[in-house]
Amino acid sequence: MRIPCPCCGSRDRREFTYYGASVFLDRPAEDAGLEAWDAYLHLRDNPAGVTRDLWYHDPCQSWIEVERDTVTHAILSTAPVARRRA
Amino acid sequence: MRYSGFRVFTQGLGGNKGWTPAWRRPDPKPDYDIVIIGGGGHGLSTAYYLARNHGLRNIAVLEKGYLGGGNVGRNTTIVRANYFLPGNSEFYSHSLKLWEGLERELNYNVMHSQRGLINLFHSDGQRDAFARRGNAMLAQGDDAVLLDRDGVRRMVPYLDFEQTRFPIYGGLYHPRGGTARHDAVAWGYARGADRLGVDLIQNCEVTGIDIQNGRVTGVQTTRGAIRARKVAMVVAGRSGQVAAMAGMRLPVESHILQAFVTEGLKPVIDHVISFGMGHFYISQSDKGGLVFGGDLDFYASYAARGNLPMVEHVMEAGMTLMPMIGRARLLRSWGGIMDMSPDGSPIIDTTHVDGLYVNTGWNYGGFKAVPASGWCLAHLMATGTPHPVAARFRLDRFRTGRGLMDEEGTGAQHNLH
Amino acid sequence: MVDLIADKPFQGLPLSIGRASVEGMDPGPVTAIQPFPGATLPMPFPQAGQVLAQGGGRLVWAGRETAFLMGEAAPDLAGLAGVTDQTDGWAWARLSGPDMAAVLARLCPLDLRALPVGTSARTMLTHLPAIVIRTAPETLEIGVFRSMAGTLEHELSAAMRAVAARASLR
Amino acid sequence: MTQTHRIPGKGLLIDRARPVRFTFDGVEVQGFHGDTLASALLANGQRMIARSFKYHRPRGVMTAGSEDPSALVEVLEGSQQTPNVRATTQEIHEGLTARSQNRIGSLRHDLLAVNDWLAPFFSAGFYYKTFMWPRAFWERLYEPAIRRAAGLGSLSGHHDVAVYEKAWAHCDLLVIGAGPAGLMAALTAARAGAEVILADEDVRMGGRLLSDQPAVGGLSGPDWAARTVAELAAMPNVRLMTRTTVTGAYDDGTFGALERVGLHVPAPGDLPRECFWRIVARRAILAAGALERPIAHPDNDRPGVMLASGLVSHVAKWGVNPGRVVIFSNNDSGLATARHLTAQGIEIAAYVDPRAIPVTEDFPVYAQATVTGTRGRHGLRDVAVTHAGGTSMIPARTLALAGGWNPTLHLTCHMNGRPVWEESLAAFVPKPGMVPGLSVAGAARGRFSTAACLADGVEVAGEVLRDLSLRPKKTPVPEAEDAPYAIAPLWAVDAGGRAWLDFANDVTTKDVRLAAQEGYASVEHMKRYTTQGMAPDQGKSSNVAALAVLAEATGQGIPATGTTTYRPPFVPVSIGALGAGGRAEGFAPQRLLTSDAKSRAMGAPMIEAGLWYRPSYFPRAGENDWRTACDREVAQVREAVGTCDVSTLGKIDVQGRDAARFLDFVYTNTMSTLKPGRVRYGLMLREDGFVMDDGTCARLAEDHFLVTTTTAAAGLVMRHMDFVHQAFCADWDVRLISVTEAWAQFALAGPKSRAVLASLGIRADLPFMGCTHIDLGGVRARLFRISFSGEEGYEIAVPTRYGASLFEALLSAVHAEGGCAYGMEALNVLRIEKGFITHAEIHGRVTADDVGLGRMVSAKKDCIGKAAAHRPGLTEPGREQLVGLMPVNQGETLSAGAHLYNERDLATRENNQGYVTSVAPSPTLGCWLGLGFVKDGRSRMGQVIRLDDGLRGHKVLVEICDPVFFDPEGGRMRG
Repeated sequence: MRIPCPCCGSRDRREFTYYGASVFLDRPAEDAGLEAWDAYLHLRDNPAGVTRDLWYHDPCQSWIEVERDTVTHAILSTAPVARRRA
Repeated sequence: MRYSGFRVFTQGLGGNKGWTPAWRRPDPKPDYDIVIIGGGGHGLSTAYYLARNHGLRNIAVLEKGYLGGGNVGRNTTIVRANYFLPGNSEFYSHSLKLWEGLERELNYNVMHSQRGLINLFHSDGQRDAFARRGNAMLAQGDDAVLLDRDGVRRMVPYLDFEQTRFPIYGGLYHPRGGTARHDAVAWGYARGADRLGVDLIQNCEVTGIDIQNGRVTGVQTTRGAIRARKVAMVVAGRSGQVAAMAGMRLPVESHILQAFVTEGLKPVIDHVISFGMGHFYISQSDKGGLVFGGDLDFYASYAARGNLPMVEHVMEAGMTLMPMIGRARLLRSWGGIMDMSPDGSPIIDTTHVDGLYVNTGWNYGGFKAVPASGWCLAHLMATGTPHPVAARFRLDRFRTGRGLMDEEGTGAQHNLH
Repeated sequence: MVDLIADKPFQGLPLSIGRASVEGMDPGPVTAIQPFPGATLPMPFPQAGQVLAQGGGRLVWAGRETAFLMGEAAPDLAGLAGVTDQTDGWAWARLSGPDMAAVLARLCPLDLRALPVGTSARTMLTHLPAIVIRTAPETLEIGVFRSMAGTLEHELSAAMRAVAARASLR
Repeated sequence: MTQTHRIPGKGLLIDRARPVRFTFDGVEVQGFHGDTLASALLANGQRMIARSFKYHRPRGVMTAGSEDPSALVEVLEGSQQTPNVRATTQEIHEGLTARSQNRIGSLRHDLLAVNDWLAPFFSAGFYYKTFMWPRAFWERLYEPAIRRAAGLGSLSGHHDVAVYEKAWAHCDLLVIGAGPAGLMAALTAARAGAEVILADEDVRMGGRLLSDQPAVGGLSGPDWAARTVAELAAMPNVRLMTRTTVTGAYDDGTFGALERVGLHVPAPGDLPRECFWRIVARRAILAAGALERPIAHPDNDRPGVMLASGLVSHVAKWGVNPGRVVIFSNNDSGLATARHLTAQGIEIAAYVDPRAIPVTEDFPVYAQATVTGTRGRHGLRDVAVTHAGGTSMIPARTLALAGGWNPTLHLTCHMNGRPVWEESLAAFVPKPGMVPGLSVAGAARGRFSTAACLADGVEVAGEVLRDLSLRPKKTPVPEAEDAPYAIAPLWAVDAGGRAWLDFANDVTTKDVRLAAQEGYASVEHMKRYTTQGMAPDQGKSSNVAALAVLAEATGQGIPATGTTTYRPPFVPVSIGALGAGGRAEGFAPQRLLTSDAKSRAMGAPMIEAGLWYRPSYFPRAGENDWRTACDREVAQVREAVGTCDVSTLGKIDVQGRDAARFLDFVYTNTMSTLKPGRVRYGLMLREDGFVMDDGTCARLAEDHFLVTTTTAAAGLVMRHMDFVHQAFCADWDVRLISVTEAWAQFALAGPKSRAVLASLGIRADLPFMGCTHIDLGGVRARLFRISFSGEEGYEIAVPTRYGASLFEALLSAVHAEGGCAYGMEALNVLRIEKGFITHAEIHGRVTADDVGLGRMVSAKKDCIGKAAAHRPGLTEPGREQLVGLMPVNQGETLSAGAHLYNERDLATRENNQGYVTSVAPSPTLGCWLGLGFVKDGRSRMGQVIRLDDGLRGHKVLVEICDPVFFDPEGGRMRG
């Protein structure tokens, strides 16, 4: 598997660390309640198909949101997570 | 037909013409008391124990492909009861006891081999953690022995005791741990359930779950609608999709775990050995292949196949621990799809829909759990109350934080368990 | 009063095997520069993979929003960028020779075609986090965490020996 | 042996001027340079090479490639012993020793041949039906007996210390297979300027052109191949890889390939045995040809029974004389083989074909006939041919089976793709797009004539070049034979007796039918029940026939029956090659402290921690165990001063106007109120509310912090902080960078630490938890006043290059004050005496409150993990809390990992009250001390509880106490 790092270009999967679904980017408010935090921390759509998840390119230290297919392993797009706040 | 050595002998004399099918191939009936979605190890054992322990007969197991086509046939065949947290501890202990009588229970030789399992440790800190585990195993009534370096060397002298990267300090030995022939477990339960009247329906994919007024009423399948009073989702690898049919999101992410087997070799590894630093575990099958595995590929996936980084990592770990296997050749690798839960422990529970049950989140632990998982889900479905040894396998434990069973201590990141 | 003496990260270099050589190198002071959002630096900042001349030294792209100023004293960029001395964080070696690419191919998943002369990349050398700078078609500067210098020596020499041994097959 | 079975003048690959001696089962054999073990043994008349897996039947050579199901041998001796080597691919060399395997006794007189007589009772899956009684007999009797009988070759049990290698290659186009299609594809692409890798399993490129030797472009097959290879070799954009088998197709154009580098070299030295390549290709063309399949007929497994293609290769490449040959074929390629061999002067005793074909050939033709049996105990003697006129026994030395061809499409299935059934070829062919970026050309997609393969190579390469945005140059297709391929499917001849499908695993047509009869009727069930296709050849010669027999038995038809899934690797790959570099120290980087050499010189045993090596203790003369040294080191620290290298702690530099705000977000406590020049202890949670790590945070300047992490969690915390920054506050003025490696840092602890500082010329007027820049003989350094020992303590950080020098200086200075260097053991004692936690306590399942640090979670702000930490299950009574444990009887030892029970309770899970995480013998307090977790522990101070370590047979009564055993007011460290 190869992932296009927005910084470094196409790199072998072994340079990356996986984190989980990109819902991690949508952090609830401190007082959002048990249900919201449960959904954020634990519950997953876990699609057999296109998903978005988070990867870290260890060499350049970029966190990346990757759009990909969990059935075919096709990578559809990648973007730095920092762009959401920049 | 009952199996025995005598029957093998007489059938052999008669050209093996008289063997009858191990299970029937029934068409689905329109109505069952209980429908189990998923004809893997857990689904088949659930059906078996519903019939065997609770006298229920009007049961169907619906399998989208062939019986035992999922993880029960894609694992490294290890059977053990060496968990240390309450919940897991009693459950896997119960499961191991069921394993110990399984051949005679099912009249099917699943080749359960209690050859002993050694978990190696490589530092004082790891020894302390394994000591805690071993004491938990003893407190549960199971067996555990703490070996020092020489004790390990006496049992498995071929390890590389000279390597200094992660030197072997000792091991936690679990004599009753071992292996079993994985396919045979599915087939044995299938045959056993079939003999008790359960309908095993292959090539029958569930496409919808019928719910009326908060109560399950049946399922839609590729072979027509089937009514049922109770439905259980026992579909590791597809749990998210099936649960979605009932409007549920599960605390589960699906991941690939690869496993490997070498060409056949004369006996050389007599135990199950686990190398914690390298996430490598190995045993030798009765046919002679070295069967081994490592970590997840670590990304969410439904493709039952892996990639090279983990393949290489596992082989490098093997060469670190036991370089005598360098000239064994990897024959085949395959991947199973794991339901990874946020604490690495399973879920056997009711759901928000009356009559709908869920069995998921087995992480790495599914194969050894097959007997007890079926036993406990059958108990829950038949009696309405959780079986005592699975009482902690609650779906809501993540929301409340009560009774988490995080054996790895890595927290709510699905792939780290 | 204490009189501190500097030591070198590599013990076994230089090393020359077959058609590849590796030597330890001193790139001079190395300063990590990480501009703050929206800051305008009094110097150009390299894009990913770029190596720019900067004064008497080089400004080498070294990761996300990070450049290493090498061979030139640290500038005062107060309020504009995070500035950190990395001179001692890394051990630098220079790998060169006609078999440079063959040796690198034993260690590193990087496609050298994506690393033309005058560019840098962050990558892995076996299990070592690394920064590589291609300074000539057959020359590569390799930086690894200083504590791992011994492992780099070990990995490089093993790869160089295996590559050189293939000469016997020709 | 004397090479009695060699055809004069023949043998493309052998050099008759270079004889090579080797041994087989202890007997010296002579072959020629270029021979394989198989060809050399056949040339010496040795047909029997192996015993089969289950029935221990005599077996010989069937093919000339890696797919051979039968000819597996053990080679070399001692730690070099290698089992299950294909005699068909192992090139001979001086000093090579080979042995037959899977036998008890000699190859000819194998005691386990009795299994063959017991075959009726060893039907498919028989073992599932018996060996169940009595229970204890499985591990003691049945299983050991089965294991001894099963398996093939043996590992030596010695460490494999040979050289293996892994490498990467990158290209525009990978062409897999250098037969006519692959050569033309590579040529077309290379001429267009693509960077091409052409990989081929064999020693010489050319594929079937070398064996069948058809005329190509006016040259002989081998000559045309040689000329084409020469042209490719001269091009700078082409890399030719022989002896290289592409083993697997993985995601995004990554392929695994195994190169046999030094297996044919007598003394390889530094030369790797094998190299495992990861080839990354923008596009790939599979041109791996096709594999011939046998026909199942009674006793079709004797030595001397070969595949027709294997026979032709042995004749052409190695000049093996097969003697009288019977060919049994159901297709035109078998007939062509008969003609070809006749033209080579080989005697065809009979050509047998079930089809109604004309009988006008230069050899006896039996049309509408089948082979129904063979004779010859250790090698083929006669072939029974049943035809319209009855059954004839035809004496023959070789029986060549030609059951048709299966395209070598395995790689196309490695991503779970399923091939499609092509009726006209009676074979599966790949569907386009089964592996993204992988095209298939030539026989691998069912183009079986030489002309079709050549043309297909050009055509497919042209398509690929367009994808690569390259313009194909005109590459004319050379002239070659274009014979049609007609086949009448014939999978099995039913004539009583056992007919082998899977020669490697001894699976016969009866086994497959029995599986169907017993309900194991899906192809996957059949495979798993009979073990067909699970042997070293992965069913290459048997899969299609087996499923055809299954389809017949179930009445389902072949397309509906489908195939099993082909999994990587295409050929088995040694663990040594895939795990190259992993042996000994290579598994993970070694991180060495600047004090490493000195510590080792002082005799310190080193222990691994987060890839670092740290000294365990520093033994002095007469100190024979860790305990003596440790007690002394602790005492010296408490009474005088000690120094310890703490550089392994992670250090992260945090800068920017928003640095404090950022740290408030990642730490539970507040860092923004810290004053410059001061240090604060900090706690980080995971987002799920449990403790992630702890450490110190020093404010070096208003906008500049330095945080430390534990050794083990350094990488994790850096990644976590990067995530928090990039995901939630990328727009803040904050920058993070690891400086772990940039600084060597040493702790100085003890009442005389200030005196040591003074002797180094450092003014120690720093308050407790203060930090400052200092000048150390012209070197810019940092001084922190922090303590992990409970003593007055400092940490001095210098640029790493000065670490070794500073350690020496510190050693001299502490020795002068009656102090010492201390290691991890003493460090552990000191911190336990003070109740400081490490990852033994913060093991991932504890909250801040559990470890007594609940007050460190600020109520005034949000932070990572705060919300989830408020879940009811994390805050309710009944949780296990950190406590100290002291033995009631002072002299007794404690053990970590022990469990805790109320004094009179049995040691059962239900009664468990907690467990012990860390213990240490405290010379300061004169007894063992423990840290552990006890249910509601903080409310149970003073209670006596039983420490129960059943694992080590150890029980001690302990008192629950405050975890801070020593100087609880902290007067010593505040000075």
